[in-house]
Amino acid sequence: MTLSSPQPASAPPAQTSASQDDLTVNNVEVVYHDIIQVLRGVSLTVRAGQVTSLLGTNGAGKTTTLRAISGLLKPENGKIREGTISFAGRTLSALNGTEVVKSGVVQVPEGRRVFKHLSVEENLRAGAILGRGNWHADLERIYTYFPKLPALRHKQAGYTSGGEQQMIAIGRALMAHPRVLLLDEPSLGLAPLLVAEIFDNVRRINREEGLSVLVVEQNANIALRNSDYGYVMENGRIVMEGLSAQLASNPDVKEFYLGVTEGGARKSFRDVKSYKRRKRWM
Amino acid sequence: MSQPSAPQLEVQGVTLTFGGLNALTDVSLTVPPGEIVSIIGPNGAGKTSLLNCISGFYHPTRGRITFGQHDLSRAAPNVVTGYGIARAFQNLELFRGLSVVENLLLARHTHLRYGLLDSLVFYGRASRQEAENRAYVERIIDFMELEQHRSHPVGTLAYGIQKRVEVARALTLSPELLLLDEPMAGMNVEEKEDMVRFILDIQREQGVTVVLIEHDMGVVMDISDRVYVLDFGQLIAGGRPEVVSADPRVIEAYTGVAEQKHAVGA
Amino acid sequence: MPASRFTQTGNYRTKYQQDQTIFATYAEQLSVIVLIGLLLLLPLILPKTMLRDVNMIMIYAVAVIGLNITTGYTGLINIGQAAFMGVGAYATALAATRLNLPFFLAIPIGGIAGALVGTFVGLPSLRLKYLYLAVATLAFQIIFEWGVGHTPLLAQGGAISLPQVQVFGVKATFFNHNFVWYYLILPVLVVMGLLWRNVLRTKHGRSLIAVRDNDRAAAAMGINPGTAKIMAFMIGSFYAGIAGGLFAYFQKAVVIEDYGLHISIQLLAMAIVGGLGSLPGSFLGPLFIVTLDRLVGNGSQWLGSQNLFPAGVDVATALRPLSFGLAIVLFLMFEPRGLANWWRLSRLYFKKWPYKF
Amino acid sequence: MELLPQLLIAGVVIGSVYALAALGFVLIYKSSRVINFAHGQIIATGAFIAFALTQRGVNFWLAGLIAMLATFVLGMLIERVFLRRMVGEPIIAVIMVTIGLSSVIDGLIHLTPYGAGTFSFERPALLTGQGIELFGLPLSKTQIAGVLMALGLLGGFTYFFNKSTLGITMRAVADDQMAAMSVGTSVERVFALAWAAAGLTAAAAGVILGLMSGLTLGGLAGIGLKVFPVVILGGLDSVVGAIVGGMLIGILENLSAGYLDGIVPGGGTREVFPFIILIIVLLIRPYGLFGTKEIERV
Amino acid sequence: AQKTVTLPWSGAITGPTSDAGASYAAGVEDYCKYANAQKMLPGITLNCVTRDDQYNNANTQRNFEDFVGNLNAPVFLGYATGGALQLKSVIQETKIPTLTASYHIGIIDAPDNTYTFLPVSSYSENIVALMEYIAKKERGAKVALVVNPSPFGRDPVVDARKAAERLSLKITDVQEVGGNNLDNTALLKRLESQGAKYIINQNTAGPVANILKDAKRLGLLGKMQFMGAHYTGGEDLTKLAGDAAKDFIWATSYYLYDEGNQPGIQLVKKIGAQYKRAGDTIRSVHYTSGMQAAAIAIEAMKRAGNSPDAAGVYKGLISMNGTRAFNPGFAVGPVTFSAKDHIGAESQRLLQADATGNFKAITGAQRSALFQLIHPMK
Ligand SMILES: Nc1ncnc2c1ncn2[C@@H]1O[C@H](COP(=O)(O)OP(=O)(O)OP(=O)(O)O)[C@@H](O)[C@H]1O
Ligand SMILES: Nc1ncnc2c1ncn2[C@@H]1O[C@H](COP(=O)(O)OP(=O)(O)OP(=O)(O)O)[C@@H](O)[C@H]1O
Ligand SMILES: CC(C)C[C@H](N)C(=O)O
Ligand SMILES: [Mg+2]
Ligand SMILES: [Mg+2]
Repeated sequence: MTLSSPQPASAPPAQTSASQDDLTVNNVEVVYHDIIQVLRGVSLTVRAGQVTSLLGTNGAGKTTTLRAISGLLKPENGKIREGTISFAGRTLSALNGTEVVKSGVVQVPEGRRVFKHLSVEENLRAGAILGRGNWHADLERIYTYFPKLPALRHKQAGYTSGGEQQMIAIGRALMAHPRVLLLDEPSLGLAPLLVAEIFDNVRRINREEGLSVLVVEQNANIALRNSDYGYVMENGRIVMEGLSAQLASNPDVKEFYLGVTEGGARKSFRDVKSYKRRKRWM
Repeated sequence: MSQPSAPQLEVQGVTLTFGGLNALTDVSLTVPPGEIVSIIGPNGAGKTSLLNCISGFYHPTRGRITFGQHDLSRAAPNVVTGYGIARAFQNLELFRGLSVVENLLLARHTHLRYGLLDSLVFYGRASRQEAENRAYVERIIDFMELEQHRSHPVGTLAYGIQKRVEVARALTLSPELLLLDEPMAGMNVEEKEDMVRFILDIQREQGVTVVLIEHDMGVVMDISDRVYVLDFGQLIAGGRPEVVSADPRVIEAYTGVAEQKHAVGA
Repeated sequence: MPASRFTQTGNYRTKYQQDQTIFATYAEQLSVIVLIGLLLLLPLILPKTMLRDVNMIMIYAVAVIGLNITTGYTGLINIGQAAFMGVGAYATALAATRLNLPFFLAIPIGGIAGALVGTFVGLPSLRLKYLYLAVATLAFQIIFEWGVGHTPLLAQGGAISLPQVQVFGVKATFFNHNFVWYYLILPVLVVMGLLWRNVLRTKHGRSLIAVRDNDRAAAAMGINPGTAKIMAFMIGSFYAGIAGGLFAYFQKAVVIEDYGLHISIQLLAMAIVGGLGSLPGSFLGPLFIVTLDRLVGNGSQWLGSQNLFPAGVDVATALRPLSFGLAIVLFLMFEPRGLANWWRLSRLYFKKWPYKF
Repeated sequence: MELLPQLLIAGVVIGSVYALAALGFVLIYKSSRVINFAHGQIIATGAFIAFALTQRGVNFWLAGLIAMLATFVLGMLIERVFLRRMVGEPIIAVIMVTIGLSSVIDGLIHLTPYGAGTFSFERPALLTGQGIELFGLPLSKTQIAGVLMALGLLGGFTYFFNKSTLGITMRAVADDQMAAMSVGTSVERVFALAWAAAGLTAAAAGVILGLMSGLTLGGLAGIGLKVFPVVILGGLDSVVGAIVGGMLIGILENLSAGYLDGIVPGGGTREVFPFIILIIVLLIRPYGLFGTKEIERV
Repeated sequence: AQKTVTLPWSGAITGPTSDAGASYAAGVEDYCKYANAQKMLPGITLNCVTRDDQYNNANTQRNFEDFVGNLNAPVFLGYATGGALQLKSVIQETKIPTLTASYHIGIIDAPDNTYTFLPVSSYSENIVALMEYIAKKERGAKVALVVNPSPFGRDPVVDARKAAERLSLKITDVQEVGGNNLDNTALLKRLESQGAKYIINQNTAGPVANILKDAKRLGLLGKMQFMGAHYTGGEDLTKLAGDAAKDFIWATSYYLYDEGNQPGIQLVKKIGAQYKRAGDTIRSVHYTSGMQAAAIAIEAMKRAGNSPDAAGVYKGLISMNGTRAFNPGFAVGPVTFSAKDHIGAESQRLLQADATGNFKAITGAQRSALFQLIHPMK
């Protein structure tokens, strides 16, 4: 049966116990084109079996962090100058993209990037290039997570809607049997209902397959609600971290990421002031 | 028909078909001059397609779109722009290799009125007009707070800044109607606030009509004068924001909750 | 006037109009005058066969500016520029031999003919992009060659001889031919270069670049991408036509082989080696390619006499395409912005001189 | 009158050679969106390698096989050394690299005794003797072999691209390299493979062409140009398109030679007719009969 | 003191038609060196320059300017039809006597024809001779012309039409076929359907060989007689077409390699061996024709005595007639030139290929009387 997950998931209790299967990013610095420094010593941990979120302003370096982990910096002319990234006893920072995927870490790129000219099913099959397991069975597994997809299997992915494309992109990544899934802004440009649906699905996969997830989000609200632990990044540095619930109640996070006043009421966009309070960590 | 100061945008029974698939079905709506009108709806509902129809990138299979006395239904994009309608794209469509200034100068194309021969000799008319329009561009740069990026190639700018350049460029066209397709996608609350401030200023200070596509219900509810909701290519609701957000069909199709509660935690 | 206009290191301009100038500092203006002076004296110091190469370089430069207009600035890949040259050459030849027009009228007629045909051939660009357009221009090149071969009026590709010209009482003969034509080609090249430089700083020039970078966004700016593309083809093939007219006179006769596919490719190579979308590159590219060819040709005469190669191998024939191809490939791999970039860097260097950067 | 069917058959025969030549083109375009202007030169290289081997007493079939292996490696090398650095560069740059390469290979062939002159294969026993006759049109065994070879290779590749995971991945890479990398595809390997496979088919095409009409550098390399109408008609990224396009162009060429040449003074219309068709196809259906339409949304 | 005089040649050592050009260049070069070795020109050392122009006229022009402008060559040995036509006015102006490898009659037609000479009979004359042969065999026969798509190929068509009229032959078709033609089924089927029995080719050997091979496959060799002008035949053809070349009839002025009893051929073999040329090169008729051109030029210089300048060479050339005709032995007749006569060895033979691929003469050396009627000189 396809639904059986390899490892019955009971969420790990706390942040304390370090596990072999944690993904750790240790003091990483990244430069593009040898001169543009984007990450200035980033450290974070994705605990095994948990959902970890990474928040931050535009251009903070979130995508860059994911690229550093998944070995996709090189095509962008970027490289890790300092620090290490390790997972399951391997040093990911020394590997290329293919090897990282082999070691069980797969990224769903920002903006979805489905293969536009391939059918939905071919998109998923393209995810099975490393030939783990039986792709027929895997397809069925993905279809149970995303019941909308089977009906579209022969449709060209370029003509599916944004939400469907996000599902295809996640499904495609799952075909490679990852142990850690990196999601880059899955909610980008999606309608609220779809955002909720995507996150529900991610949560479910996380639970059923014991898959660790690192999700980069602008929608802090939904990300914090659906993760166990969170990091906030600005200007290439981690400026804050904590259990998601703790983060959500931090006044700065509230003000700058959740858009609620200290009182707890939602600010109106109509009343934005030109004068802005300075962030405390700056 | 009376002639208001700024013309009104009128979409009448527009249907758009892509090989059997109806991206839009019989959509009719009105955008009165000076208002901020938002269009919301699930992904693939046809919002961008509607904007494409207005701005001339697609032509409706059936129906009519007018802007004042201009019929937009069959007009090419550059013609629509000439009527005073500007657009910022959902997926950045900037001239990536050019600097911010050059991007904005391009938006002055229709305001520069000299011929190829003037260009060849570049004396008098061409030279003078170039300088005048350059000054105009600098004012927009000031307004949109893009000074420090002025001469950088836009391709190297951060995503959020590029979005702002996109809006600035549309504004440089001196439009009467501004079409904004998800100008705040991928921004955090703080950055959204900045963008909202620009949009409000554009509307208030320059009297520009704005059509806005946005998924952030907070923004939509706060700043729109009027909201239309699309679902599967059909218009399912339209009216004042608070009325629309309470509409059960909208809740079912789109928002999922009666009012966007920004409460934290599960 | 501030002395800084001599060695301006920063931007001290106070008017937008000053941003428009081509040669900003006195140093630059001076260097241009010196350059033109040197160019005027060049034939007096150059050996005769080299003068012929210089003339070829200048004619090709006119065609390469045109190619840059379509391909470099507007992004419409054109593998048929030699055919446009051919159109100009044949028009010029007909004007000179059938209508007995003098050269200063016959050559512009070549340009106009080029522009007309170019406009027509450019029409597919309204629908076609990138590679597809490239293939369409390639098809035009082949159809052109075939068409000439089947047109008795054009001697079916055989030679149509052109009359020798007489300027200011000087008659061009076999022995002063290159000399006379040098002084005819040089001004044409300078004027053609200046005209294009002017267009570049105006809305017309910008609109071409806009269409290249993103034609949908260009349309949203009120630019009609179709008009812009057609205009690019029109101007680009006008330049080609002028070059063709010059070439017709310069070669003393028009034959189809001078306007074949390999010439189109050579022009593209010149544009690329010079730097796509760059005016200085349009001069440097032809200079480099022709010089390389001559050097390799001479070098291989020596190499060939060393008996290093098996019988039946002509070293020059092997090394010339080899070096030509390698030049293209290496430039694209290691200096995709072409010689124009070296030019730019060296100018920057002198601007900041004596300060190193 | 039996002229028409005969022209059609002759068209199919020559068309299958075009198809074979076009196949290598399509393979490269399909995975990397590169148009290879040096394909004709690779075809020539394959043919001359085979020829040089037979000259040295190697059995014809073995020579053909070695030539295919050699161009397989050559394709891979070209990708590795030249094209890999060009990933992400503008289209025109990549096109020009292949144009440059065509000159380089031309030059290299000129360094061998095969650059100038015309040569012909010693026909192997299997291909000599009477062929078959269709509608009164005698076909040589070489021609039949050419058709079979073309159909076999083309069928195989069609199946490969549509059904095998590697085939799908190659298409995926063409679509979005970054996304393909994100699921663990080695884009480099895919490109190298595509070029290698193209090289292999090029040698096959070259040998068949050499058998049919002798070996000259110009003639063999020139086939690289003839292939354009074929792939534009069939669709740049379609293997099926290469077959159909090849056959159609072959047939149309023959029809024009059969019927138009009588009308046009001087004839020789087959040289230009395919290119006129090419322009028409481009205007009506730029992505060809079977090619993928670019998805463009704003 | 020894004077140095340049004997220059520019032609296609590579590129289109290089199969002919490479051997031709070797012939020119070797004969020139041989002349130096033999001290044929007292007090003069020849500077033997052969330059590849890749069949590209711009290169030809450049070479010409270099030869004449810098090296002061008193004579020019050219190659292709296109290049020769383009240079006509320049040659007229510079008065440099010129001999080309192209035997295109237009080169010596007016205007601007004072200084251009053909070493042997023209393509047109070749073809008229072939037509005379046909007319003798079969009255009112149907003939088709297959020509190269270039001035080189098209040139003889006019004269062929005139000849057909006089000989009451019927020209059913004129078709252009170039080097890229891979399949001639349609062509041959059409010619067959028109009932053409004699197919006259004006081309290089490559395209002709392809046509012959296809004709063999289609079983047409028995029904059609293929024939051709100078550049269609010889070793090249039999090498390419194999047994399909059997019975091909070829018109040329040259002696062939296997006519070892001819003094000219003996010289060819001797020089070829001396300069270590490959067997294929020596066997090629183009090697012989290269020597013919060089020999004529050198003889003209010799006749110019101690003033081997352009005028002297011209005088030397036009002195070759009557008792002063020049016979180097490469072609079947003596080379005769005069102010009016610009064709060297006018005589030619028709030869036919046998089963082993050797061409055997089927006529004696003769001039075509008819040709002089339809294409009178001057
Ligand atoms: N390929 C690249 N070359 C040069 N600079 C780059 C490149 N990619 C990203 N950058 C720069 O690195 C910085 C961080 O970019 P990154 O994409 O990681 O940010 P982000 O946090 O993901 O932002 P967003 O929320 O907008 O996606 C930005 O300033 C960006 O301009
Ligand atoms: N050029 C096109 N060809 C075919 N179908 C198209 C095209 N453009 C849009 N569509 C289809 O029309 C429908 C509406 O798309 P549209 O982009 O307008 O949605 P949207 O509401 O803007 O969605 P989102 O919020 O994701 O931007 C989708 O099903 C889409 O696949
Ligand atoms: C010299 C020759 C080989 C003939 C050549 N084809 C020409 O152009 O005339
Ligand atoms: Mg990002
Ligand atoms: Mg949209």
